[in-house]
Amino acid sequence: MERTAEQIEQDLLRPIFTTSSRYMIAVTLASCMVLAGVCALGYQLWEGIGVWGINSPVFWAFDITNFVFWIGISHAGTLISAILRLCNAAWRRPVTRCAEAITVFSILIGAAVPLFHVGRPWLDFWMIPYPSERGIWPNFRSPLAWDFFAISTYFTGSVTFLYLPTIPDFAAVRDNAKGLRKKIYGLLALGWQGTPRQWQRLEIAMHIMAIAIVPVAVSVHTIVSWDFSMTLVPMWHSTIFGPYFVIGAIFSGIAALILTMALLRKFLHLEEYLRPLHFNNLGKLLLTTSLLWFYFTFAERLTTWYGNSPSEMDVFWSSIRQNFAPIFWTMVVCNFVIPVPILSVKKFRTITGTAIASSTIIIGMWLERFLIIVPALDHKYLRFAWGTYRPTWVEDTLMASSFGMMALLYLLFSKAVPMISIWELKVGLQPHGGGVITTAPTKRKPRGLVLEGPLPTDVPE
Amino acid sequence: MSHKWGLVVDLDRCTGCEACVVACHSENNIPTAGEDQAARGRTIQWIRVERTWEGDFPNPKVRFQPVLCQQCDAAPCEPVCPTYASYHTEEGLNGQVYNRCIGTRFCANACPYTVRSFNFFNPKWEKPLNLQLNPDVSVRSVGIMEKCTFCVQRIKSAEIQAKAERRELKDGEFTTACAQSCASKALVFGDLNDPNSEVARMANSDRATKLLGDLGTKPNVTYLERGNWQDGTNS
Amino acid sequence: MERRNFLKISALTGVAATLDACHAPDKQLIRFVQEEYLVPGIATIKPGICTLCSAGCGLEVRVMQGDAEVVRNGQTGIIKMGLAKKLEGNPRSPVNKGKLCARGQAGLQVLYNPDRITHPIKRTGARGSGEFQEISWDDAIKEISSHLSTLQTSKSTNVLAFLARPLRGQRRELIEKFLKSFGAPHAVWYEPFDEAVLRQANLLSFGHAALPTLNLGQADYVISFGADFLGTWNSPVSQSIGYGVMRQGWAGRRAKFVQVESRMSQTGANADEWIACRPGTEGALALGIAHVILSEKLTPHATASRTGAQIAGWAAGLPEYAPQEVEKQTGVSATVITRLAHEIARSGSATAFIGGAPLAQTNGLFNALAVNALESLVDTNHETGPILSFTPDVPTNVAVKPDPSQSGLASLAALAKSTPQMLLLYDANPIYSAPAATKIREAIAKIPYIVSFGSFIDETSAQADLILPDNAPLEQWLDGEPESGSTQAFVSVAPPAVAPLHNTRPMTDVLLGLAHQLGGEVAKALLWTSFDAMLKAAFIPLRTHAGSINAKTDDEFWPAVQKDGGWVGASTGVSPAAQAHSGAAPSKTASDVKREPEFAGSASDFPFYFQPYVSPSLGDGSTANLPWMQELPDVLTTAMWSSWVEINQKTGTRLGIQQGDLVEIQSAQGSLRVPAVLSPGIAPDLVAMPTGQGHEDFGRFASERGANPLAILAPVTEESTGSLAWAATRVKITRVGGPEQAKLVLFSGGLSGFPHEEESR
Amino acid sequence: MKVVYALFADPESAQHAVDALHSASADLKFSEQKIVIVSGEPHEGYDFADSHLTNLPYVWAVLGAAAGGLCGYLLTTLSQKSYPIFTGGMPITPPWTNGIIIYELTMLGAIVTTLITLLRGARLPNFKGLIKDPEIWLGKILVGVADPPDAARAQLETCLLRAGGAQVRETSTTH
Repeated sequence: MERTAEQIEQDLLRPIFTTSSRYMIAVTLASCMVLAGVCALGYQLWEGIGVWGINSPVFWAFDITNFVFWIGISHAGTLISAILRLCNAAWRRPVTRCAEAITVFSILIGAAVPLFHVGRPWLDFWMIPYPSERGIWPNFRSPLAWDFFAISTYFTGSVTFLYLPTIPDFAAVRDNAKGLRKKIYGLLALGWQGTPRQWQRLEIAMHIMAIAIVPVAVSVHTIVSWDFSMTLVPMWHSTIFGPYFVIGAIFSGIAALILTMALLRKFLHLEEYLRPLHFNNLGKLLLTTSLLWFYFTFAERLTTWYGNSPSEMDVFWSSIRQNFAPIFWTMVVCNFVIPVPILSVKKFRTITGTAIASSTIIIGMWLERFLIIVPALDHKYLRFAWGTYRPTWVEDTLMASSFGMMALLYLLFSKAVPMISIWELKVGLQPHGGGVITTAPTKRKPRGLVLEGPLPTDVPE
Repeated sequence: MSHKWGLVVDLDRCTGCEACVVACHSENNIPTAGEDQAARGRTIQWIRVERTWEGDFPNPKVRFQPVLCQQCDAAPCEPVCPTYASYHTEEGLNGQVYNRCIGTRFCANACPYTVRSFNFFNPKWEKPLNLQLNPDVSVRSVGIMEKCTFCVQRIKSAEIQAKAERRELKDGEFTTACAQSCASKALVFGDLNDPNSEVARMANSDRATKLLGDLGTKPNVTYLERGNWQDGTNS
Repeated sequence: MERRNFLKISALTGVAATLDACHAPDKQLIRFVQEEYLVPGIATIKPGICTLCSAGCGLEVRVMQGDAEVVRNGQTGIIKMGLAKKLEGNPRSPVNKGKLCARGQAGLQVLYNPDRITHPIKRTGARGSGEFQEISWDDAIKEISSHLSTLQTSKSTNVLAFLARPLRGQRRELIEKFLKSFGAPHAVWYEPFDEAVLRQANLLSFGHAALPTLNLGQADYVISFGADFLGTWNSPVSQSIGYGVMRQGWAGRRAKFVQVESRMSQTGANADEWIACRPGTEGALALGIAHVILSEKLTPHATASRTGAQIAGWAAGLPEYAPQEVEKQTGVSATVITRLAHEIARSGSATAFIGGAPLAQTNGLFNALAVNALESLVDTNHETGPILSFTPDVPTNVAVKPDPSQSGLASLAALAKSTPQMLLLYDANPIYSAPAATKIREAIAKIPYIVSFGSFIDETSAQADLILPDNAPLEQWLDGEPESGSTQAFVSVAPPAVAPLHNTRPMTDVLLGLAHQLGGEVAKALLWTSFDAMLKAAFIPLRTHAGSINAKTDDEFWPAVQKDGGWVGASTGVSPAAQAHSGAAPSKTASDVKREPEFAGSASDFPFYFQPYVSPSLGDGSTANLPWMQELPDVLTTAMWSSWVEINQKTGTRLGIQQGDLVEIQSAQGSLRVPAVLSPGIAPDLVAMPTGQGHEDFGRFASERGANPLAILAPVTEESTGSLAWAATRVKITRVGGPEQAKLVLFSGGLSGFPHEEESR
Repeated sequence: MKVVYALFADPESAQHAVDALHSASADLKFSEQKIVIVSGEPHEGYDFADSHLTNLPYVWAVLGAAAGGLCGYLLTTLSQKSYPIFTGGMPITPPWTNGIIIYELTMLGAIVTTLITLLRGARLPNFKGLIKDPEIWLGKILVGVADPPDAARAQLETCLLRAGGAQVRETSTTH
């Protein structure tokens, strides 16, 4: 089937110029969730974090779970799109922007959590190294200080990575809009006009960014994992945590990406752009990471079990057989038992199939973060000091509203920015699909959009 | 000669009377959590007496062990603090600077002994209970981590006194609140750098062990294992 | 918190937290407080006397200046005053030698308790309704004195009754003088766990109606029959000091400590060997051991003639107490009995003593006499002197001892029978602490006019028509003569450590004031204007006796005594227990006392022995209103803020009772509901419960919390003394709910299984 | 300034137009600098598009990274040396932990310089004298000459049309 440049233009700019009632409803729902979260947060700030279920010895629970979870999700975009760009996978074109958007927003949410989880949030700025009469200075030996630097770098990188390829599309909107909107987009477009020189520099910049962002992304989640493995806490003090967390992050990231794409496809009518092909390819990636995740989990558990050091075994059993067992096995089902069959059979690797697998994985990965944190904390070395943990409504609300926040940010973004990079898509139309340079161009017309991959044998949904 | 403060806990002398616990509460302005908070595991105790059961009726054995901040030389709690709120002093203490603490609770997680307590709420003293507060010790507000300081205010005043009188501190000139109250002398506090101090001598006892010593935290608190009664050793 | 403290605190924040940073101050990153800015508060140390239990430890009160919000003649305002900040033991006290127990240190919270009665109040509502209104001291005094004078005119005796916690020393003297001169009967001295049985036994065995002083530091072998001597019994601090020495005080010498009891106490938890013995048969076990020693002639001079004379068949070598026989009674195997006998005999200096539950049986006296006999059989090391002795008497009459024949419950019953016109109530709370079966509540309700000197509204003073709040102990002149714990004669005195916080007056001064208003006999008997004058008069004669203070004149002597917080006799004197070994004839002999224990309730309907035990933190309930004590984890169960019943694990599993479940304990007298704590340290046929909780009305920290085991006790007594046999009730237990109905707060709550089971790979 | 231009449907014709303009520039007396090309997408593989290939941004990125790393090193080491505070028995300047900070700042340096080089290289932001024609977003390619001498106007138009452009337009780009 064919799509001309005009249609692309219309299809992808439509959401920006028209607003459906469904959209308004979605925004209201999301805002309500966010509002609930804001209230809970206010209550917590007023009373102190005693309103949470945390206690001694479980000083971290939902808060840090959410932190790790969202930072993990953030690996959806930047990493995936960067890797796909670098290995020039042509099918990436419709996918990259929604991925990168996920990244930016989930970093925002993830980074906000630790800012509010501390006992005295109004002093958070003490983490910043700046000379002050107060003589406050961060301790660079602290993993939290590493987090601070890693996440700020990652955030800067991801925002740049999202913004650069959007500039030409802003320009497109600018030239198609009138009035105030024209002004705003004019500013956002920075006066882009599309001279060959600009295009060149843009593509070079994107190439460098793609190279730079991958190691940053890896380092970020490694450092997040080091918040735990730097301590002597049983089952935390482990060298496997770095790669384990990174894989987990990519795993949950891809899941989040697939789910978002499925929703965008439905609500923004992008059926023509987000094809079963994309879900199929991402599904394969998801399958790979799911297997990798299982491998790491197994390796971690096996080494603990075989080593049989008493303090570690206490944590081991509490999560596998005792009070945390239900959560643990739910996690295994969500992350492995359900997704793997769905994803490994081509027949099931449909849009619906991958979406289902993704949603269970998102749940499973949240549970995984929880299981890494809490059982270890309440089974530290001295049995006398063991504890228990039960969340309060405040924590539940905050957790829920973090998802609401994600939804809201994403909805607003999809209103402001074409969710698929228009110009990159057009490059895809060029005979050589962009990238490969053909000398002696031949004349062809009319030009039609043929999306890459096996020609649509579209599965009815 | 700089001091290195240390504490020896003789488990053979400890009777589990918990006088040390109350002494600590009284000396260091430790708030009472109240029933509900206590039920949620929010009681603050800088020193606690751990009880372990072994065996079963009719031959149960109980072991009491006072556990407080071990004032480790290689303290896992110190480096993880992003704001230097917990750091190591020249006299071998784990300093905890309340007014630098932003309450990440990382130190409490990193501490293998679980001896750090967090102020989940602002502490309350129903009037006139507030009059019992020791003015030499700061009252910790909400969101702050706290722990045993080896009664640093007592150390300080003793040192200042000694300096004023232009003399060295004498062993046993002062002691921590817990040690002072301990009737069976299970707790002995002093300067480990002074080879003649009682604490230094006890720390070299052949019964001496460190709590979780194999973690390599280099605690400045030493435990002396329980002795055994050999029939007729003394007849 | 007062601003001044606050400023000082913020100034010292650094100190409390940090000490100096590294190297040069200008290189200090953290906002440290510089050395020169460090101003530790100026403290003055004042003597005091601990009143939280009857051991009478000496205090050192750390007093620092602070701003207190107080009411002075109707005006609320902030004034600078000396405030007690910390309680330590008084190093000059031969009892506690500078040490102080957990409960003692919580004395501060008596002084600063938010529930204290701050001014005289008069009942307005119905009795017990708790409706009172403020009344001025003058009116209050007027009202009482008018009541008293009307009573004086009525010729009938026992119109006036005085009910108080057992006291020693001048306060007791004052009260008794007042009553005597008024023509009223003796005061009723009541506490639930009185030691009348042991005093009686010691009188018979050793000629001393007193609790023993234990010189444990010298012991090589200690066998304690139910005495929680490290926690709650007799003089815990002095005994703990000795315990430390006996454990590690001597190079290459460490005593063996055997505890005989059926529920493991904090003391028992420290024993080298813990022996569960059927309740009430401790005496038999002691005699079993004695039998072996005697029959095998294990000790050279096996003639404890005097104490032995108390036990039928002693001279004959206790034929009825062959180990096998004793095993049948006590459940302790014969081999163990024989082994113990041999160990004891072999050890250099051994001691045996009894306390707690074994005395609170119907055969308590027999148990006591039996253990005393064993004691004097084994405690015969003449180099070090005996382990068990008695504190020498103070040479003058400054000290006033209780008359052992008076047992709390007996005189309480007497009070209940006689219906006096007026009751004076001082620091005793029988409505809470006496078994409901004594009907004391009803008896007190019948008394037309009740005046309480209590500092708090408790169950009994809630019945009062007029409450004249006493000063807190730290706010008034006190004296005391510890009954035990010192090997030297010792009498303590302490002036007020701090000025009164509230509009209160010491009971002593009020009583003296009343005496003057009444005039006549009473005024003659009590001619002092204030209690400190009375104390001075009582102490001065000590000057001429050899002791800790040698002063030329009385004017030097009296301040010196106050400064030291007491007077310590120079010579330890000949230890009375030593006399016990010299075969002097006993003052009186125990005409055959009951040997077998009897229990209230049939074994079929009530399968479990019920053993209340004194809570180490809350005592008999009189310290339940101190937050520190409520939040102090019970060292064995780690329970806080709650009461519970201890059940053997196996019993628990048999009855389907889990840790924390709500169980109902039923005796013939009544029932109560508490959470269960499963423990390996208790006999399967016994359930035990701490006292102290279950107050209906005792301030915000204690009211409506937990249950009171004393409430369901049967009013059975030890015959010869008539004191309450509080361990002689049988109960049945049933699970009535899960942990969610029960409210059990554990400090170490993380443990799922208890004790924790190992997982197998 | 004003631009005389035509829109071309595909890169090939655009290429022809550009070539034509280059060859014509001499006789028509306008400098080759004045030739304007604007498109709604990059067209790799055509001379008019690839005339700006360069490796400079890579070099700058590396330099930026180095600078960032240096900052990281100074930030950690200097502050630790001048305010020595001991924690956990670690050295005052632990290479292990400082390495992490240094690494992150290195990457930050690279990212920031890349951003800057792009903006400088692509002459952004710049809101003056934009040459715009909405049709370029429909795939057309704009080829023209800025401020051509009026004399050359006619030849210029024919030249553009011959190259395959639609009708010639003229913008005065002052918004």
